[in-house]
Amino acid sequence: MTISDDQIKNLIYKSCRLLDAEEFDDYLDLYTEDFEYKVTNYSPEIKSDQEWMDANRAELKGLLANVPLHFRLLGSFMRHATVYDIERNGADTANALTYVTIYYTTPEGATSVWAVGRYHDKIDVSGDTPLIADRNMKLETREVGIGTHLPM
Amino acid sequence: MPISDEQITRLIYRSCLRLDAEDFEAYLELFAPEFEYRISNYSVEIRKDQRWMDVNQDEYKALLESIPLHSKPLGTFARHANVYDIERNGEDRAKVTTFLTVYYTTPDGGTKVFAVGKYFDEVDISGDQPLIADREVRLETREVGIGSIVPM
Amino acid sequence: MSRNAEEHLSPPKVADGESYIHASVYTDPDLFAEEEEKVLRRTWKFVCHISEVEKAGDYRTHQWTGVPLVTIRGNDDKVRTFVNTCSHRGAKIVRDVAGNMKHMTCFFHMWEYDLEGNCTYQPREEGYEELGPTKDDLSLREIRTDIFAGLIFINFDGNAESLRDYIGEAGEPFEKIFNNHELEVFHYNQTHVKGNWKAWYLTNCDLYHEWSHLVNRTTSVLTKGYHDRPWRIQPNGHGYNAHHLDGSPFQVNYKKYKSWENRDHLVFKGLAPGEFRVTDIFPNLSVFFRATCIRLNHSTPIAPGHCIMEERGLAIKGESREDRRMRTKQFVQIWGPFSRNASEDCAYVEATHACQEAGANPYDLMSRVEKFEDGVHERIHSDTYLRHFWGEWSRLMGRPANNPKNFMEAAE
Amino acid sequence: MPRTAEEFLSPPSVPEDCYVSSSVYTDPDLYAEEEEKLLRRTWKFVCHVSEVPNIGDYRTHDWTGVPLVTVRSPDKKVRTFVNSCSHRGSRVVRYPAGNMKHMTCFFHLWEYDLYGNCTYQTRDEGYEAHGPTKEQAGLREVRTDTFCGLVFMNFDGNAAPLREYIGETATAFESIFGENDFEIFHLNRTHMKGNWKAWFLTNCDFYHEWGHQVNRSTNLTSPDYHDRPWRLNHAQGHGYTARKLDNEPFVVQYKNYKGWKNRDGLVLRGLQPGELVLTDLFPNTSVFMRTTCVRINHSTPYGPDHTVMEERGLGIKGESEADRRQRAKEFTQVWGPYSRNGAEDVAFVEESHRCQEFGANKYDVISRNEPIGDGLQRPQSDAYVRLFYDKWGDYMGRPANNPKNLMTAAE
Repeated sequence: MTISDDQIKNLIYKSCRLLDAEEFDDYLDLYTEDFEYKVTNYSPEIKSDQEWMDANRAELKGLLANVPLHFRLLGSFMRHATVYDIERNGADTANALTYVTIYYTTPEGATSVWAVGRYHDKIDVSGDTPLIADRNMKLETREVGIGTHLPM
Repeated sequence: MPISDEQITRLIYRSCLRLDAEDFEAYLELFAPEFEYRISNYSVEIRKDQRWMDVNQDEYKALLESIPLHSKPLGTFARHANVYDIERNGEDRAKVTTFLTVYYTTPDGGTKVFAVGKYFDEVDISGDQPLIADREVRLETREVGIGSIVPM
Repeated sequence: MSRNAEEHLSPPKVADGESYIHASVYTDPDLFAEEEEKVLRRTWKFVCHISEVEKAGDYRTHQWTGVPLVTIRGNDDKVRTFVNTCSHRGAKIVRDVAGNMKHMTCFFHMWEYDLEGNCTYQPREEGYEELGPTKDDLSLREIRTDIFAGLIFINFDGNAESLRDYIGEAGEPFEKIFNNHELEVFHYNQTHVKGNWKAWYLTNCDLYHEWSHLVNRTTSVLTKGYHDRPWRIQPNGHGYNAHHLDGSPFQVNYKKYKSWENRDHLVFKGLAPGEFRVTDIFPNLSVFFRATCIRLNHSTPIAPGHCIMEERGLAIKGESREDRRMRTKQFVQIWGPFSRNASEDCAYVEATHACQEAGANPYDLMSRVEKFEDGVHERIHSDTYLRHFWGEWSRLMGRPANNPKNFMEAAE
Repeated sequence: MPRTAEEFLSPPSVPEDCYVSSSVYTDPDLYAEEEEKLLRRTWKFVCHVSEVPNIGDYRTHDWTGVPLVTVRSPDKKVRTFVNSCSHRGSRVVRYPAGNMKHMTCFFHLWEYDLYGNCTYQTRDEGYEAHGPTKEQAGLREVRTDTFCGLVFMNFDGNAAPLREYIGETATAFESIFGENDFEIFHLNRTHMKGNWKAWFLTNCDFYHEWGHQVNRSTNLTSPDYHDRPWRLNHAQGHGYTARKLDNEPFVVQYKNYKGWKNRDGLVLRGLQPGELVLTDLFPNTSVFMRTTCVRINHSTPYGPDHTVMEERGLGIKGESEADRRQRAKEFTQVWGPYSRNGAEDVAFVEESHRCQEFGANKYDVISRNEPIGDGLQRPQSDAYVRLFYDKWGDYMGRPANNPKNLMTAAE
């Protein structure tokens, strides 16, 4: 039974929901074993692309495990995603493009737009449930407040 | 093979992707011949509807091609859309309602909401590819910064 | 026993006047205006790295004390800086952040300037024949520009000493290493910080705050020999710390932080594996080495309680994709908006500002002293550099940092 | 040779009326003085009559920080009141526009009729002891007058009447407004970071047409563009450009801009195809006519560096839907937030302010001089800009090139 577009969409929306809720273990289960996760953007200041986060499974797992130990940006994130496009290449993988708006809410409850960007995902559809094999969060926004320990 | 809702939804999202990328040629390919494009809103001040852009196919094509001749608008737009409703009337046409948030990011990377509104599209589904036959960009926001020579 | 209002408002019980400052240095608008005149427009200010304006016509726009500026490489390969305003009606001429241009055209009335600041074209020039002015007296205002070890600086004061003299010995820990390689910028981000530019800079210089960073606690502070490094205080308000007293390097134990590895591979020529150095150039630039990574960090004041921090990462030009990726991964572990430390640093500055802004905290303590046996050098968790910074600030301002507006004696 | 600091900071080598100190755009004290001596002494444009056609139709607006409401009273006369309840001072009418039988303050439900009389005080027995009575609690009325369907107001009760204030400059648009029954179809407001004079003078500085791709292609390619003299009203500080010296209209070649056509149809009565008539009324209102549509543009300052510009488009009352649509299309080609010129004009003002704000640029050079014969100047001269600052100087009692004696006396 091949994996449908809807299953892929649900996977991507679930990744947002779990990260919002900071359920990091379940979040990591959505990825393939040797996935790669990146946060990138283009800087007109230095006229080149750049990476602001670049982690494999071990690194992301370690990073997420340490988050509670840090003095953290207070408040919470909500990720509003819309899957714009899904393209299949072969039977095993699909590419998904998703628009994401990340809202940041202060402890006092004030919400503002934190960043807008696009998930460029490579989805592994060879098994019976889809998994994220590669995620590149391409940020449009580069002024991201005081920053955060969390991935986007 | 009749055109699916998914294909219509992809068409709407593709129009956002290509306008964001300012790939005007590819963007115009999504429109049916003799299409019309309007940006409108209701002015509380003069208590009537008004149009801030109203163009047919030739006018819109010329307008888009002239954009690079103007002094370079600084910053970029990201159009985050969600298709809310698709209503078929007959074999040839479908009415599509899409919720739209347009974010503006300055060259320094700061992002703000530029405008919110809705696309009211009439999509031609008579061929093998769906095409936009009429688009009304209904703006809720009327304070749109310094304005924009790039349409919504 | 908690303190009552009276105690809270009177100066801290510390040995000498140099061990504390009055928080108005961070919040007072008059002092901020005076600072622009007496400090910011009298000292050398870092602009960018030469790799950012590599070819003729490459430019970078920026601003200092509110004045829009553009730094650009001329056709004669010389790097110049101009006030970025048209001599006609004053519009900003170069409006983009960075790029390349053959000449500068003002988009308002299409006046043109060449890369040396001369006005070269005005539409319908005959309109100025009768009342003037002519093109020759309409050129752009040039700001003194100089380069040290690939770092471009400017100085509003035409009569100030040369850049090399200004930096002096403080160039020792980084000049040779920068000249060992051809470097280029691979990382850039800026952060708007709700705090004073000095508060941001002094967080970079205050190594005592390493206790609060999880990364620094695990990989540095608790390791042997961490405290055996002396502060090297230099003239003009600079300072650095690098080698231990016995000349050996301080090497960070990165693998102590979960899932990280030590930095033994891709180390810059002149540094030991894992070596850490930091140089602080008055008034606002810090140059960091973490073995495989170089960080240039400086703050631009916007208002007393608002500054923009800029973060640059330098790497070796032409290195392989794999090397560049490894170097980038290690840089963004600690620096950059999604790193382990950056948001913590911003949080400290904003948290202190929140109290100073309303006058809730009138003083800032810097009375830590940790001397070596030689009785001369001080260990890196002493506040000797902070006192040195405020000494230089007071000298330029002509005001004591612990009582800049005589709040104590004369009633304001 | 680039200029040194010293040269950069000293005044440009031009006559004193040919440059302006940037402090006129940024200095808060000068701005406060402007409110008193200029903005509250001159006639200020409010709206077009078609915005308050019926009895009870109203528009709220602000001027020098004072909230105002303009309404058509039962006697059909258009009046303006300070929009502040005589009781505790709350704004009475809180919506931008609408229709009302009377004005009710939402705070304690006091009521006023459309002549400004206080007609109802809740539990008015409470005011028997100390007053005030309803008769003493009317709204403050502000002098209002209409000319060619343009509603103006003036805080100064003793100022000359509106017709006299506009004076000979009326010839630029009076007949055209008389021959066409205009009705508003477009309005947008733009908040900009810049001074209200910088915005108004961008409207009056035709030399900046070089900065517009539209004007470069449709205007500046025609050599006779420069044959229209400025018609200056030295008494009141207004000015306009219309017909050329030979009394022929200057015809804009709209078709030179890709995708546009020349404006030969729907020509307003009194204008020729392609004709352009541009009128600037001191201190802040421009009435521009581009053959088929009329643009009224004025600005309201909220401080030295915050200005709200209002853009209005007029068409013909009762015209067919198709005609109105074509006229609106042509209007939004040049004016409005998504037009070809709109964003550029605001950018010119904001980028100039960016350099004047902190003193990076001290002077504004307005020395362009292009005589056309018998004392008149061509459109791309700075003649009107110099007249504006001459008038500004009269009201303020200060020279615009050195308003605070920055050069002579030490501050």
